[in-house]
Amino acid sequence: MKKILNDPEKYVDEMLEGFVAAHPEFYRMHGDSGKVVARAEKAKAGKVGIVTGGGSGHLPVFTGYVGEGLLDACAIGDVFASPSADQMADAIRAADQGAGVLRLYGNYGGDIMNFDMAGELVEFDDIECTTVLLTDDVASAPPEDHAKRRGVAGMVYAFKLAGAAAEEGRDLEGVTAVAQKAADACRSIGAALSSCTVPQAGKPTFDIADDEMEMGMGIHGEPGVWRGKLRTADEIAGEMMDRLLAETPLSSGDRVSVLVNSLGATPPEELYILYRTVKQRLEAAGATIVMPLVGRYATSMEMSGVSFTLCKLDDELEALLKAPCNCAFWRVG
Amino acid sequence: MKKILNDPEKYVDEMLEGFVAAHPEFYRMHGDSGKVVARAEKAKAGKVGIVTGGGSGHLPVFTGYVGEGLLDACAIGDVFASPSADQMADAIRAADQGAGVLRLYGNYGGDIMNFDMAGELVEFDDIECTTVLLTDDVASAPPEDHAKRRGVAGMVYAFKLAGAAAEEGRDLEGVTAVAQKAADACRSIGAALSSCTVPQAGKPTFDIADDEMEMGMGIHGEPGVWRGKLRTADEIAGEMMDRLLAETPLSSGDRVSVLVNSLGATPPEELYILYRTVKQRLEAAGATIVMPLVGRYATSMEMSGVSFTLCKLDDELEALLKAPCNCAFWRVG
Amino acid sequence: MTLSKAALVQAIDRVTLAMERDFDELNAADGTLGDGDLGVTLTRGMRAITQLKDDLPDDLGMALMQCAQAFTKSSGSSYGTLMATGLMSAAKALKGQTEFEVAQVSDLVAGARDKMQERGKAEIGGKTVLDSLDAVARATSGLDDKEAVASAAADAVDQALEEFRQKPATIGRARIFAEKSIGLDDPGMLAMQRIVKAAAGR
Amino acid sequence: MTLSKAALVQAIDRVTLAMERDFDELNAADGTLGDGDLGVTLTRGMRAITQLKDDLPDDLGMALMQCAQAFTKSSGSSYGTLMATGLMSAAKALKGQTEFEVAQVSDLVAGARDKMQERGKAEIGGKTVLDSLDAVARATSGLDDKEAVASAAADAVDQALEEFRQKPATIGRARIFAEKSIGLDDPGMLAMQRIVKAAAGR
Ligand SMILES: Nc1ncnc2c1ncn2[C@@H]1O[C@H](COP(=O)(O)OP(=O)(O)O)[C@@H](O)[C@H]1O
Ligand SMILES: Nc1ncnc2c1ncn2[C@@H]1O[C@H](COP(=O)(O)OP(=O)(O)O)[C@@H](O)[C@H]1O
Ligand SMILES: [Mg+2]
Ligand SMILES: [Mg+2]
Ligand SMILES: [Mg+2]
Ligand SMILES: [Mg+2]
Repeated sequence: MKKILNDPEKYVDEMLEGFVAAHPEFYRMHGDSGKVVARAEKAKAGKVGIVTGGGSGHLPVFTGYVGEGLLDACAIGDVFASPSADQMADAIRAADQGAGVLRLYGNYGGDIMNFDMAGELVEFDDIECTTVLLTDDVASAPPEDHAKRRGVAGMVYAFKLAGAAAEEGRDLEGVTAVAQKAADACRSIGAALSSCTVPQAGKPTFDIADDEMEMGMGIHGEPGVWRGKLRTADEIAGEMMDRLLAETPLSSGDRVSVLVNSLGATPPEELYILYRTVKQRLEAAGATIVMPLVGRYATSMEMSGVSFTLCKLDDELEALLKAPCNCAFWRVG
Repeated sequence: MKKILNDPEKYVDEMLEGFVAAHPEFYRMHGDSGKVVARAEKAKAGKVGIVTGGGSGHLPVFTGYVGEGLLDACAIGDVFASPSADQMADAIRAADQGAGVLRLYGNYGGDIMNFDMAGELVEFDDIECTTVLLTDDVASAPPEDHAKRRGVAGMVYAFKLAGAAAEEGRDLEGVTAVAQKAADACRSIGAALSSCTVPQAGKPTFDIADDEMEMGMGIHGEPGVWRGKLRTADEIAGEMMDRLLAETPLSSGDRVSVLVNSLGATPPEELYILYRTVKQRLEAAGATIVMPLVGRYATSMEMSGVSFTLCKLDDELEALLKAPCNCAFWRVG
Repeated sequence: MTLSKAALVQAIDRVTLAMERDFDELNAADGTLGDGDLGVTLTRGMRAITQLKDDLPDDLGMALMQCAQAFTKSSGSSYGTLMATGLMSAAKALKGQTEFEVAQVSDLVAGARDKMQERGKAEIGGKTVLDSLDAVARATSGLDDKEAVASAAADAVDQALEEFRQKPATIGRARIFAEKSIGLDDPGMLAMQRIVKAAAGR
Repeated sequence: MTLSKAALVQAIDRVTLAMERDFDELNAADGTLGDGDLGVTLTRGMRAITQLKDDLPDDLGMALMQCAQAFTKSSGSSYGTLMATGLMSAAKALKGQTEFEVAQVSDLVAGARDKMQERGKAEIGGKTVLDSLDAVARATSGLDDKEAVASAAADAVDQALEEFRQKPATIGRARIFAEKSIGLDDPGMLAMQRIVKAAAGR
């Protein structure tokens, strides 16, 4: 196992300890579960709160995106495991400024059950909650079943856009509507070249030969749509763009942002090689690229591979995308 | 080879094409060699220029750090190979604002020979040049031979500190003195768990067993001081801190910045686990940690491993460290 | 025929051992179409319960409630949450009792199945842990003898696996690979087979 | 005895082939204590020269200068830069000539060695490519016959490798591992052995 750690059982606790120690200007632990991260400085009273939650092992997702113009708090579980309902309830309480809280997270069974339970718990605190689920992974179900799809890197856009709407002072209904609009605007697809290892499992989640790749793989190593010989960067980017553009038809004058994301080990050098094709395909469709993001935004620890996310913009979303935000991993404005 | 690319011969050209396309607000290609990156907007006239150069495969080093409060231009070679003297001369010309140019780079034979030749070439353009070499890797020669040491992640601090001094309007002599002071203030050590692959070589530079690590390894896979079984995070961080503190004795009241850097594949989760020990050791020595940096600042593509850099600060360096800077990978202020 | 806390503690020990033994197998089964953490979930959960077991109250309801909370705290995966939900349902049914009738087993399992269905919003027949519990509830209905209940439950989880193997997954991560899941055991059903058999001493 | 551009072009072909053949070996030799790119440097450099070879001018000085520039453009590694420096030195010496005397070989090699020493600031005797060139310059001194020069040069690079193998590296990346480098061939000397022998048709 090519990992630097102490006790696999303490992986997440020690990670979070270092995380808040390294960035005290951005993050603090909330409550005593040790699994809830909140903004170092509470947002202004009356702002709608936004929480997310999910398993560890995806940095900067989830905890990294707690910050101004983004999230208010986050409950974080073990690697690839949902936090508990109690922890999620704590995160909701940390995020609440009296104007209600949006739960914004990926479509995973454990997270849904626990966030639902958490919602029942905070009903006693009179905190009004809404929910928006990310279902952006086009490889995980056909378009007619899009509600079954997994949530992947599209949540980066959802956090940003809903976060900006909340920071602007919109009410819970308004922020929830923006989050849903953002979730609807995003489509993603991933391709993996190697597995990551869940510390407690101690061995790679899946085996894949040295000259193989898998198209459509999920962010936890869930299988994709095909496995085969490793193709060239242009071929990989071409197929990924084909699959995305099939669901997000673009025409002249459309505006779109795109996230070319490393799943972890894949270096930025390779992302830039891929970005050439992404840009060429979007421009060939007549679209204007707004604020392209190239880097590591949503990862699976040391997995090698990439994902692309298209986020189609209108005036409202474009303005929200360009609005200021600030956390240890991303700053705009 | 777990890499996403097209033709290995075109790796760097395609990478740079995507790089400037993704970040046009920060970077532009200068001249026609296709290997010189300069700031999108020239710095103000009369500012001392700072150039660097070296092999590709270390993003954000080198090209990534071209930007306000950092570098003016950079000549970039093939993976792990120096750019040519002509390209370096071009970078020097791009950086020149009439106040002279500092060449600030790592202590590697190819880079030295070529930057020396480049200096001879730009003498014809009446550009005054100075040189500061980074020699921060403590594992690469004993202290008495420190001039023989390799330059590694310490250059991130040198770019930042010299860049801030230049932006402030200091003259060539002053900027060069700051760069030298920064270089003298930095000590680094790395540890690798796996090799990277130079695209044109097509196979890993070195073999290392799945349960092994190498302490003191260089940023191109040059051997280190020992190879043995993979240790725990606390043990690894402890030994790395021992080696750095042996050369940078700290006492109560000292201020120090520290960079906990991934060599590429190692995820931030593991860096945070390591940072706990780093912080504890520095605080135990009585030092105050200023602006710790945890992330991927100087890499070897998909190598897994980490490096630590200590940069001891005085008032001048602390102020320069905190001064604003802005590029696609790092923003302060 | 009645059982008390001692029987619960013994069952905890047997299930804990079984989960340690099946750690890799359950991770692998979950890894085929999911995220490979089912063994992790179950060993963590059972270890957390084991830590409590010497201090469990005699009130079986309160004892099971503590077990449920241990599961919740130790893991937030789907299975961990469902297990906690099922344990909590049994806990409510047994609140205030220090003994329970073997004849209650069928109702307790059926109650757990229903609460878990409410929580996870899956259908019976969808090839999930619910189907294993449903089979156990039906097979043990009307039985009052400890050994008879144990045998019926053990057979039921085996048969449920057989019966559903050729069906497609409809829920959880594997739903996305409905085609590929045909011929594969549902990892949650596999885990429930091991749990029930260990609890039944089979 | 004189040689002209045709001989140069033939030598280019032979060296290019040898570098393709030794690609992995030179990368591996450099990878032991360095960054593993020496094979890459040399195949790239020779491929760049090969692309020019049909259009090289008859003026041997100008032809070698174009070869030097091709090397510079194709690679900035230490070895590439030193090769370019050495070729440039020979180019200057032969400027304006379309033929050259075999008897000049020793001086041309010695001239290259000196310019490369100036550029790289290494000492003769430091276990680098300079020592291979030094051995060739000395061994070919006073010889006027093509075959005699070729044999003497080929023997000299072999002997230089033998002579320096047990010495420690003093320069380049390997200097840091002076101890470990004892018993290993310097990759640059190994490369020069292959280059000289290929050029000499050995
Ligand atoms: N909504 C649900 N309702 C019933 N059973 C479920 C549900 N979701 C998952 N399961 C069961 O849990 C098993 C997977 O558990 P687990 O590995 O913990 O899921 P995950 O890692 O995706 O959170 C499945 O095999 C299935 O039996
Ligand atoms: N300063 C120097 N002077 C003479 N020879 C040198 C010098 N530096 C390196 N060499 C030679 O070059 C070889 C290494 O070349 P190369 O792999 O291109 O270096 P790098 O990759 O470190 O730039 C060494 O084996 C040595 O023979
Ligand atoms: Mg899970
Ligand atoms: Mg090199
Ligand atoms: Mg699972
Ligand atoms: Mg080399």
